[in-house]
Amino acid sequence: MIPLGHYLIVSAILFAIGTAGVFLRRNLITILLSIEIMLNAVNLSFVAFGRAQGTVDGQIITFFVMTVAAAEAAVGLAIVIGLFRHRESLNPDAFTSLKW
Amino acid sequence: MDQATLRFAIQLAIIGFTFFMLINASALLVLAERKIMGFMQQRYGPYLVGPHGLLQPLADILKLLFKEELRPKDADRWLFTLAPIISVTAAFAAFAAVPWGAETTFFGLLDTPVKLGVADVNVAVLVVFAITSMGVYGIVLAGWSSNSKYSLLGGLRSSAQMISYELAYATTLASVIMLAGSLSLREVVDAQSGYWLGFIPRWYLFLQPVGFIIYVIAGVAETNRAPFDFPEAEQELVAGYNTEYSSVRFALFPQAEYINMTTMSAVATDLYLGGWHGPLLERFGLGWVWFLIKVGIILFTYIWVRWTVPRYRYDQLMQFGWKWLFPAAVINLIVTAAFVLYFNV
Amino acid sequence: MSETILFYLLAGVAVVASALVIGQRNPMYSIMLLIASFGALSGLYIQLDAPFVAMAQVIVYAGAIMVLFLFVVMLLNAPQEDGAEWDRAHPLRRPGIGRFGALLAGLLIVQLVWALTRVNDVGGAIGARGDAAAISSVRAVGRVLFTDYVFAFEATSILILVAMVGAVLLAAREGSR
Amino acid sequence: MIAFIPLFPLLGFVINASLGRVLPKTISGGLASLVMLASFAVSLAVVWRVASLAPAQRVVEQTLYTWIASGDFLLDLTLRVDPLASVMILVVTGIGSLIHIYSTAYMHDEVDSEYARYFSYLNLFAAFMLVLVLGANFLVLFIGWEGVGLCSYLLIGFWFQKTSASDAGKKAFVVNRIGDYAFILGTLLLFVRFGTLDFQRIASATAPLGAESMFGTLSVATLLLFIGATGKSAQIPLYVWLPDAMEGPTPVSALIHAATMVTAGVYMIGRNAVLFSHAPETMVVVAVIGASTALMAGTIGLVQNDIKRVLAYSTVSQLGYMFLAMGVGAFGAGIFHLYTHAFFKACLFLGSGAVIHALHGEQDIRNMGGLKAGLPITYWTFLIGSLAIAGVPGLAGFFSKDEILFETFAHGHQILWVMGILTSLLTATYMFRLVFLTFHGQRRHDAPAPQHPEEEQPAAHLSHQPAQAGSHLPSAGSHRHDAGSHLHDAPAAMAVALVVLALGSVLAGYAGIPRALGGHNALGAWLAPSFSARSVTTLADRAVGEVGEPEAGEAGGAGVELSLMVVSSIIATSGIGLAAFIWLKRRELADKAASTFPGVYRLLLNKYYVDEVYDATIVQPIRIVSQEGLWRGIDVHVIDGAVNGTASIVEGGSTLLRRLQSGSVRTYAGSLFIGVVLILGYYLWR
Repeated sequence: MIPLGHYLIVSAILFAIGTAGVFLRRNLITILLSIEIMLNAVNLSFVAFGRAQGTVDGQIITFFVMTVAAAEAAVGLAIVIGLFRHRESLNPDAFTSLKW
Repeated sequence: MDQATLRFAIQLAIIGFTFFMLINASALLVLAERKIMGFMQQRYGPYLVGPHGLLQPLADILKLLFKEELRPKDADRWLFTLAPIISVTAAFAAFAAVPWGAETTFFGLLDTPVKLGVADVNVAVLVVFAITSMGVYGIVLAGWSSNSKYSLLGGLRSSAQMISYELAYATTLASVIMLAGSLSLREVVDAQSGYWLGFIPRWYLFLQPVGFIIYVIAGVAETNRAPFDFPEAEQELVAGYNTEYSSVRFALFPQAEYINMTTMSAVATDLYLGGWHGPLLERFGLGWVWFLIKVGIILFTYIWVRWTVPRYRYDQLMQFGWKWLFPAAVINLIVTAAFVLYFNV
Repeated sequence: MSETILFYLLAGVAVVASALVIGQRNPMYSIMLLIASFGALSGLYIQLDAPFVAMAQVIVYAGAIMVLFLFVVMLLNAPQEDGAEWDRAHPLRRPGIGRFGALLAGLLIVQLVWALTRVNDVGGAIGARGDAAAISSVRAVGRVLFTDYVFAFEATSILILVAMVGAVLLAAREGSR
Repeated sequence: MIAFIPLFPLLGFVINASLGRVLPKTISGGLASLVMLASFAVSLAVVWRVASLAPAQRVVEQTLYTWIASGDFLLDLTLRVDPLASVMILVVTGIGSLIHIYSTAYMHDEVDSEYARYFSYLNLFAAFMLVLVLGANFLVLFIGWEGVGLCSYLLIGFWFQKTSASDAGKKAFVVNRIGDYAFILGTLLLFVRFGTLDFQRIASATAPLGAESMFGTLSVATLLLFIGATGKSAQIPLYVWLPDAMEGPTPVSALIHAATMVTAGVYMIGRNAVLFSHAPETMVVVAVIGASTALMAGTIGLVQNDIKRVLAYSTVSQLGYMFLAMGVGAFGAGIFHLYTHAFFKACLFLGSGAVIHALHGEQDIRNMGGLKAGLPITYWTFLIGSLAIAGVPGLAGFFSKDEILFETFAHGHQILWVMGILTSLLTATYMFRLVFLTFHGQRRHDAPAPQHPEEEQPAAHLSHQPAQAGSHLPSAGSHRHDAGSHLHDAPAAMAVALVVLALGSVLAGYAGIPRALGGHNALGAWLAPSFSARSVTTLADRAVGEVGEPEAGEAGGAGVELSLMVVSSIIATSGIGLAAFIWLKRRELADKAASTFPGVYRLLLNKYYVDEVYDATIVQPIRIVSQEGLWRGIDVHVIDGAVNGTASIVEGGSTLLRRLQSGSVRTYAGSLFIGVVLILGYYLWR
């Protein structure tokens, strides 16, 4: 059997990949994708913990995370479309006018 | 041969048989479509190749194989190739979770019975649904990677249409699952064995007539068939998402479509028509023949509808899906839930 | 044994695909790779006796959310990451800052693994506790979801509704409101 | 039930204030009078109910709701009627009603909206005054206390187009604020000491205590309260606003600045009689201030030429009497005088109002004379009022004033008694100077041109209102020649009020005929429970017993009282005689006296230069300190400097920090992420 730690390490790596993606990419859509990676990393650790504890709670939290992810993707992409209409760009650095 | 090896061999044989049947199904369906079309239009249809044109599909395949493979200059090389593969893979894979026959020992050949079907999954309904929903990527990617506006529009239409009708589709599935109390297709089928009053088969068709109709309509839309064939509406989009395809790559799309039709029909049979349960033949371990017959009837209906009903307008399609089909499915689900709760089925 | 191999295979696919997701300039490829990653994760869920989550992962993430992304990419038709120099004068917006972020991400992995080494319980094989059948059945999941978590479930439904309205409103063209 | 007493006038206020612009005079004035009469009727019913109880239990109260509930501090909005309050509400609603009726005629020359504004103020005043006297604790009393101050301000400055009127209003308000500040301090001190603000609770908490020998909490608190009272009741040193308040319409002077509001301080001391009697030092201060004020105001009244100002100083003087009574512990006598004074002073003011009305705004008595024939009703009622205030036996003022003087004497304050007697003489003299100069002799137009504009302004206010009053009331300059030709006596509404008040001036005293004259001092007995902490012992007994002064024996006291009465009657009549001698027979004597002692005359005419002294010692220093020290020094440099300095620091810091706000989402996410890594690292290192 696979130790719990293995799943958690996979989860950690995926999470770090997601965060790195947020910093490295200059495309709003890819950044959103990176956020999805992070969410999935968390999901994995939830399910793994749930399995280790022998309860279904981990799975249920995962459902909620998925729902939130769906909502986030819908709204986030709607915003991306709106932004793109204004600047013809998806680079987050193009939208820096909201400051001081 | 010892039992384990024999068993392995038989499993492999079942998988092979399923695969073979699916390939043949697509070929046969092409022919059937053209023949039935001809029949309905009071003409012969293909009749030159082989007796009554029976070998026409073979000729078609040969023709397609020898055609030149074309790729538009600005097309995305990888995704252009990947798209038909995804389509056809998803189509084949979806059928893997569909059982098509009862447990059998092959006339005493095996000690313990083997299940007829590629894989027995306890969440088969979800698996079929999940893999079917992957099929949309093939079409969307094809549309996008071709770098052609007809293809792109076809791909967009396809994805929008499939997402819309998936809702109604999944909701009707939920009704049946509630009745059967299981996500396993095999258990759903077994729940339909026997008769009411001695002669009416206990098919969910009779408990879920509305659900069945919704399922078939949604299935037609899911497989992009007429009257919902907007992704490839030739009058508007030349040929939709596969405009730029040729040769084998092109052949894979219709093949995927026909396999999807078959899968849809098979699942409909399992869910509503009692699967392999039927009189007489079941007793000889030949229930799967009933299965084939039922699937054939549904497939015939598909073709029949295609050549009878004209194509809708695109907005009518979306309106129909969201404003009529989906609410109907939800109401059906609620009524079913109330029914299950009240009669404690 | 085969289970271990499968685990490493799936985990490897998930990690490599994810890494490639953020390595692509073309969001279309990113999306396809992410779907692959999700597929691998779905396999891991099956290994964790959570088939329902696995299927939901495919249906919801791969089948719906990713289609949405795909749709947007197709709609905007601006696939390539644009290399335009936006306001690079600001010291905090230099490209190097991204590399710094990646460095931090690496640091995070080290930290998390380090944290894991300091916890005793994670070494044990998974599945030692609890009955696999009890937690893998959809029935069990549904029962808990609609009893203990029913409030969260209902709240989620409202969240979805709000998100739907918000998305429609945001994406609607100015004139068509 | 009790709540309706203040609610009726409040209703009148609301209606007149909101709809007054569109209501005709008949309705707005009628409504205002009607709500007062309704309030009076309710008051009568309530008092009847109180009277029907046993003397010790004569308390009716109504708690409207809990106003403040903060921790263990609970304050209800409670209205309470006890004997003292019942006297007050009858005075306020009764005399208030008469003055409202009087005003309907007096103010008839105003335009509709102004007329309604006047009556809305008047009704509001009545409502607040009733809250003041009905309040069962200091805070409710304070609502009324401040409210009547506000209404006083509004009504003094009613003709706000005139600078002197609005200045007088402001002066009244500011001076009152000084007193109010002390009042609040006193209230808070009492709260700290007793943990409650309810009068009854404070009284019963005080009753068992001994009298404070040296200045203690009670003394300080009562002194502070007394300072509040001096502000409201125009005593030294805060009396200066009352003479100026005569800028307001005359009925207002009658109601607010003679009969009711200015007595609030007296009432407040009476309400806290138990408290005050435990602070003998305060009592001495009160008595001395009262006597000094009485005497001083009397001397000033002797030389004033404005009919209303004479009455104003007379009011100050009489209020001094009341405080004298309070100070010597004769609370019943003080309230008795308050009650009789309300009648005759209102009568006098309204009479003067009738004169002014008849003369189209003339207020200088040097321009009057010989009005007896033209204004018979006014003359006779004014005469009765003057006799009453002078203390002629048989009239209201006689009984009440005599009781005060007797109590003063009986409590061993001979010096104060002498001051009181002197004041009595002065009162008789200046009142009859007023009567004779106004109504007797020949019609004169010999007033010199005013020397100080602020000081002598005969009828100026009317000439400043050309739009409203100009047509009907000719300006001061023009009327001097034709005014005598058509004198008209008070119209019906005014006459009714005058006659009723004159009757009251005669009869009110019979409510409290002293025992020495074979009466029962009914009012004193009626009021007694209010001055004790729920006990029936008469106040005189308690106060004397507690303060430790020799008690005036019942039998011996009667003899002393009788002889004192004879003395004061002789004084009063001799004062009248003196006035008659000087201003009827030998008028030049007064001028001769003035020219013989020009210093004294000028001193008195200029009111001891108190206003000037205040201006020099208080107002100017404050102004200089405010302007040079607080404004140019502290405000500009310290406060503005601190504010600007803070702003500069923030601005400088922000200039640095805003570099962090790049506007780039990724930068923000990065800073967030740095935090995550750092926190996680911290916990791992630990």
